Amino acid sequence: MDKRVLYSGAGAVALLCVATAAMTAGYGTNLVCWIAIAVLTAASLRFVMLIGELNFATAAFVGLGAYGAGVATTVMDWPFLLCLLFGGMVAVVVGLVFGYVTLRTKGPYFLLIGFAFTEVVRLIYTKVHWLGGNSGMVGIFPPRYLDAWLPTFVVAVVGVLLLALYAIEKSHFGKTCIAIRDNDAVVQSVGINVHMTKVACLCVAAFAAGIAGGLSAYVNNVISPGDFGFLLSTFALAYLKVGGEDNPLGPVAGAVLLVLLASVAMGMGAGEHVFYGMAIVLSVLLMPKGITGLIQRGWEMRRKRSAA
Amino acid sequence: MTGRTDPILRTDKIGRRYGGLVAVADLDMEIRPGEILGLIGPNGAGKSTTFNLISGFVKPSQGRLFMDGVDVTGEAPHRMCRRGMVRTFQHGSLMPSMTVRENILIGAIGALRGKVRSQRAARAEHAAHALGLTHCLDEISGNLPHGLQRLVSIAIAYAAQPRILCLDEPLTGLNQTELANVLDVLRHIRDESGCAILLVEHNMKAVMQICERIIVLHHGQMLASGAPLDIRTNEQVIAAYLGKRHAQ
Amino acid sequence: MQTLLQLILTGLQIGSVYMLFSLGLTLIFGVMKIVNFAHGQFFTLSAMLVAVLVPWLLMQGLPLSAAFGLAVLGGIAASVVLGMLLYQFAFRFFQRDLAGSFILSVGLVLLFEGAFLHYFGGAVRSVPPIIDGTVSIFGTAVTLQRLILCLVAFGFTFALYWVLTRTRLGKAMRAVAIDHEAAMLQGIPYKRIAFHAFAMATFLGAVAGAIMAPISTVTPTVGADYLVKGFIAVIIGGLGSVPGAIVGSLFIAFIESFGGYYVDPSSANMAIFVLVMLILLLRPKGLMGNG
Amino acid sequence: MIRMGTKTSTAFFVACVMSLGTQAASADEVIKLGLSVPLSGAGANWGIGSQWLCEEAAREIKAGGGVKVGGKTYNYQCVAYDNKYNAAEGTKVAQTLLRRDNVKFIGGSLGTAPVRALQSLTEREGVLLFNVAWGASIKGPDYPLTFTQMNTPNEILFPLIKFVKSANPAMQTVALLNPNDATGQDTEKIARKAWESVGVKVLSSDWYERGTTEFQPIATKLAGVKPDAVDLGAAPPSDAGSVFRELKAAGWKGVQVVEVGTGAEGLVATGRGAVDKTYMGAAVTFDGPNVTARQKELNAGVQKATGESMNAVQIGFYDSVMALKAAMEKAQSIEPKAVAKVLPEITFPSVFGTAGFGGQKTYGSPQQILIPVIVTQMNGDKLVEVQRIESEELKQRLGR
Repeated sequence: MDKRVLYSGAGAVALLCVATAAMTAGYGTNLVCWIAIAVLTAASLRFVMLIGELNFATAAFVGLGAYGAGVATTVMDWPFLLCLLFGGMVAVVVGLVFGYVTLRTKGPYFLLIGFAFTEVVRLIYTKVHWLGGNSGMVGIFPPRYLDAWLPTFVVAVVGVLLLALYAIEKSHFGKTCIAIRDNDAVVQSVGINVHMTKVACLCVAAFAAGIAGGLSAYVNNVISPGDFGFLLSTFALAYLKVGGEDNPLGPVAGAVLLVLLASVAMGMGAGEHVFYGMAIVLSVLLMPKGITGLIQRGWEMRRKRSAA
Repeated sequence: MTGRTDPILRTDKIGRRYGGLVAVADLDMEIRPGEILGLIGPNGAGKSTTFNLISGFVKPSQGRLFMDGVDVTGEAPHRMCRRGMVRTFQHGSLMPSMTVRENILIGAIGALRGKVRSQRAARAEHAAHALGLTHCLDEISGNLPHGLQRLVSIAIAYAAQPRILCLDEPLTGLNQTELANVLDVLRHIRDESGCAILLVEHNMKAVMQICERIIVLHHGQMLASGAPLDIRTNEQVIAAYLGKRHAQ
Repeated sequence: MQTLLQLILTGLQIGSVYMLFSLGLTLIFGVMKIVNFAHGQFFTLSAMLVAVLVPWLLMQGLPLSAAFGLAVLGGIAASVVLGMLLYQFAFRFFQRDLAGSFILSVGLVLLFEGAFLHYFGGAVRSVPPIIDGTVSIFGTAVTLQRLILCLVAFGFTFALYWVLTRTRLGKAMRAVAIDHEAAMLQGIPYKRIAFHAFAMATFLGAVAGAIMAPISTVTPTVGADYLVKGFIAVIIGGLGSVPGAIVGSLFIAFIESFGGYYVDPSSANMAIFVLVMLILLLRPKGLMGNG
Repeated sequence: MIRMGTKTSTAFFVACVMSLGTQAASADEVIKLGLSVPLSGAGANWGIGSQWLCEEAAREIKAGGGVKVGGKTYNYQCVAYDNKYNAAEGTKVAQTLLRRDNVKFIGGSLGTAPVRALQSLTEREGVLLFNVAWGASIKGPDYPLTFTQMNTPNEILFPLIKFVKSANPAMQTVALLNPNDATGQDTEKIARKAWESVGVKVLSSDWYERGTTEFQPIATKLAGVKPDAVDLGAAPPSDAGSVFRELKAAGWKGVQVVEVGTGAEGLVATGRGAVDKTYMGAAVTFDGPNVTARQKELNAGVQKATGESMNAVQIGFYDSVMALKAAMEKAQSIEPKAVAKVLPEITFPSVFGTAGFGGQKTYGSPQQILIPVIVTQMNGDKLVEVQRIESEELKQRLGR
C-alpha cells in the first residue's frame, strides 16, 4: 500500500513539474511557488503534530532557513543548492538545541514557548546590522539558468520533501512518534527514549521548514524580519486545519485553497482580513476534519454503497 | 520453581516519601529469573509506588536498586527497560488510535533498536501469537473490548523482550473465561521466554492460583513474603488484609 | 530612590491592566482548556465603543461623568454579548481541543480586526480625560486617572478571587478546572460552568478595555499588544492558575518598567520573551501551574 | 483512498494553475497605476488615504480631459493592494501588480521593506516606481526608474532642526526616541547629524517596538536624562502624543519635536494638553489664509475616507499622479523609461504648488521630489504653519 502511494505521489509531483514547466512565466507561476512553499510549511507543522505538539516555532525555522540561504547567497555567495541546503541545516541545528531544551514541556506551554521563540528570533534580526536590520536583505536571486525554471524547481523540491516526510511518517520512527502522541508512558516503558525521539521529529520538521524558508527567499528575492512573525505559523496552522491534519494531503489541500482565496481577496483592504478570517472560521466549524476529511468520508460512503 | 539462581533485580532499603507522606520505606525485595511473583496489599499500601520505583518511573528518595548486581538507582525508565525491566500501566496501557499490530510493533521497536523492519515485525507477530491476538491485528486497539485491550497491553510489553515483566492489575474487570485465559497466557509466556513476572493484583484467588511467591505490602512496608500457603496462614497478613476477604 | 519608586509605581499601574486581561485568559483555559487568541477583541470592542460613545453622548448634552459611565456600560455589555455569542456558536464545540480552538480564535481575530477597521476606521481615537490632575505619592507624580484605573483593576481582581473561593459557582469552576470528569461525576453541570466562565472572562477583558480607553490610544488593533503580554503573563504564572496570572502580570509589568528605564523598551520586550522561555525550562508548568 | 485524494487534488491543482497561467490584463486607453500600501493593521489609514488621493488625482485629470499622448487620450486607474508593511506581502503585491495586472507605473508605495521588495522587481522589469521609503540607499544611479514622492529626513531634518534651534537658542541637549523599524533607523542616523550640526548634544537615543501601547517606562527614562529637548523622530503621531503625555506626567518640560510627525489629530488624541508647542516636519495645515480651495477639498476627502486630515505621506500619492501626467505629455510616450527620462525636467502642479524632481547633489541622480519643507507647531490643539522652506534647486529651475 505505502509503496503504491509513494509511486502515485511521485507521479503526481512529476505531472505538476511538467504542468509548471509548461506554464508561461507570470502571475500564475508565482502563485504556484507561494502555494508550494505554503504546503511545505504546513507539512512541517503537521509533522510535529505526529508527537502531538503544536510547533509555533515553525515561523522561526522558516525564517532561519530564509536568512541562512540569504546570507550564504549575498554575503558568502556560495553555489545555489549549497545555500538552500545551508538554510535547511541552520534550521536543523537551531531546532536541535531548541527542541532538546524545550520539548520537556508539553501542550499549550510548548506552543507558547515556540511563540515566544519566534518573536525573539524576529527581534534579533532587527538588531543585527549585517542581516540588514529592519529593512531586511535584498537581492537573493536564484542563478540565471534557473530563472525560467524556478517554479518547476520549487514544486519539485517541495514534492520530493513531501514524499520524504510521508515515507518517514510511515516508517517505524513515524509510528513511534504517533505512539508518543497516544501514550508516551508506554513508549518509554518499552525502552524507547521518548525525549530524543521528539527532538529528532522536531529536527526533521525544522529541516522542511528551513528549506521552505530558503525557497521563499529565492522566490521573493527580498526578506525582512516582519515576514517571519508568528502570523506565519498561524497561517500554516490554518492551511493544516482547513485541509485536515489527519491526512498527509491535508496541508496540500488547505494551502491550495487558502492561498488561492487570499489572492482573490487581495485588494479588498480591510475586507481581506474579514474574508480570510471568515474562511478559516467557517471551515473549522463546518468541516472539523478538513477538506481531506470530507473527501474521505464521501469516498467511504460511495464504497459502502457500491459494496451493498 | 528455580529460586536457587541469583536474582535479576534486588532492592536495598528502597523507599519513597512525598513530602510528609511515606509511600514506601526500607523495602528489600528481589525478583529471580522465571518466577511468578505476586505483590499484594490493601489500597494505599504502596504497590503502585513500588512498581514505579523498580521500573524507574519514580526516583527513590532512599535506598538503592540493583539489576544483575549493577547499581541502577535513578536510571531513566527506557534504560531500565533496556536492562530487561518492562512494565504495564493500570489504566490504558496502549495506544488507542493505532491498530493492534502497530501497538505490539512499538514494543518490538523498543526491544530491537537498530534492527531491520522484518525482524521487528517478526517479533511483534510472535508476541501477538503468544497472546492469541492474531485474529484482531488490524483492529483499532481503542475500539476493542476491555478484555482484549488488556491482552494487547501485555503483548506490547512482551514484544519488548522482558526479563522481568511487571503487570499492574492485568485482571481487573475481566470475566471468568477471560481471566482463566490470561492466567494460561501468562504461564505460557513465562515458560516460553523464561522471564520473571511480577503481578500487582487485587483478585486474591487468581494470585494464589498463579503466583509461586507473594509479597504483602502494608503501609509501605513489607509485611510478609513467601509461598501462597504461608501467606494464606500468616496471622499478620490475615489481620491486616486477607482476614476481611476470608470472612466472606 | 525617587526613580526606583517611580518605576515601581509604573510597574504596578501597567501590571494592573495586564492582570485584568490575563485573568480572563487563565479562567477560560482553566475551565475549557482552550487558548483563546480572540480575547483581545473583547478588549478592543469595549475600548472602541467607549471612545465612540463618550463624544456622542457629550454631544447629546450629557455631563462627562454620566457619558463615560453610560459608555462603559455599553461597551462592556456589547463585549459580553459578543462573547456569549462566540461561545454558543463556536467555542462550545472546541472545548479541550487546543489546536482547534486556537485556529478558530485566530480566524476570529482576523475577522474582527477587519470588521473593526471597516466600521470604526483606522483613526486613533481617544476619550477626554475623566479625572484630570496628578497626585504625588512620596513625592513621585502619578496621574489621578491611572491611580484610579489601578485601584479598579485590583478591585476586580479581588472580586474574582472572592467569587472563585467563596461562591458555589466559583468552587464549581475550580473543581472543573482541576478535573472536569470528576467534577461532572459530582453532578457539577460542566457545560453551564464553562459558559459562565467564558462570560466572566469576556467581562474582565471588556472592563480592562473600557477603563483603559481614557488613558491609552484606542485603535482597532489595540488588543493585540495586550493579548501577547497577557498570554506571556499567564504562561509564566501557569495556565489556569489565578494567582499565577497575577504574579505573571506584575512580573512582566516590572520587566517593562525597569527594563524600559535601564536598557530600552525594545530590548525589554525581547527580555520578556527570553525570560518566559527560561522560566518554562526551570518550571515546565509555570511558576504556579499545577497541571 | 489516499491515492484517490492525490488524483483529485492534483487535478484541482493543475486546474487552478492553468486557469491562472492563462490570465492576461487588457491595456486599452486606461493606464493602471499600482499602489503597494498598508490597508490593514496600524498603518491602514495612511494606505486608505493614499489610495483615495491617487484616485482623486485620476478623477481630476479625467475631468481635465485626460492625458494627451500622440493624439491619443489616456486616463489613470489606481490599483491598490495591502502590503502589510513586510517584504513577503510586499513581494506578493509586487508580483500581483506587475504580473497579473500588467502595471507599468507604480503610483506610490509605502513602507521600506515592501518598497525594496517592489523595487527589486520594478527595476528588472522596467517599471517606474514612486515610493515614500526614506532610506537614502533606495535611490541612486543603480535604480534609474525609482523616484521618491515626498520629503525624506534628508530634506526635512536639517532645515527643521535649524529652525527649532534658532527659535529656542537656550536649547543645549536632546534625547531621541524612535520606533525600532527601518523608518526609525533611517531617521535616527540623520537626526544625530542634524542636531550635532546646530551644536545640540544628543544625550541618549532609544528604540521602542511598534504596536507598544504603554509608554510610561520610556517616558520616565527620557525625563530622567533631563534633556532640554525630546525628539521623537519617526514616531507616529499617536505614539508621540502618548509619550509627551507621560513626559508631562513625569514632570518634564522642554522643547518637543516630532521630526517626521505627519498630523495633529493623532498627536492631540493621545497627547491632549501635553503636545502644545510641539514642532513637526511632515505635517500640513489646511486652515489659514494661503490655503487654496482645492487643498481644502482634498483634505476634506481624506478626512471623509480616514477620519484624519491629509498628511504629507498621502499627499505624495496625489503629486506622483500629477507628475506622471506632466512627464507623459512632455515625453509624448507612455513608456516608463521615456517617462523616467523627462521626470527631472518637468514641473507639475503639486498640492504645495508647482514642484519638480531633483536631488542630484544628495543622491547622485535626480530622483527626489522638490516640494517645500513645512515646519508646523502645535498651538493648543491647533496646528500652525510656522515656516515654509522652499527647495533652492526648484527656485533656480523656476528662475525665481
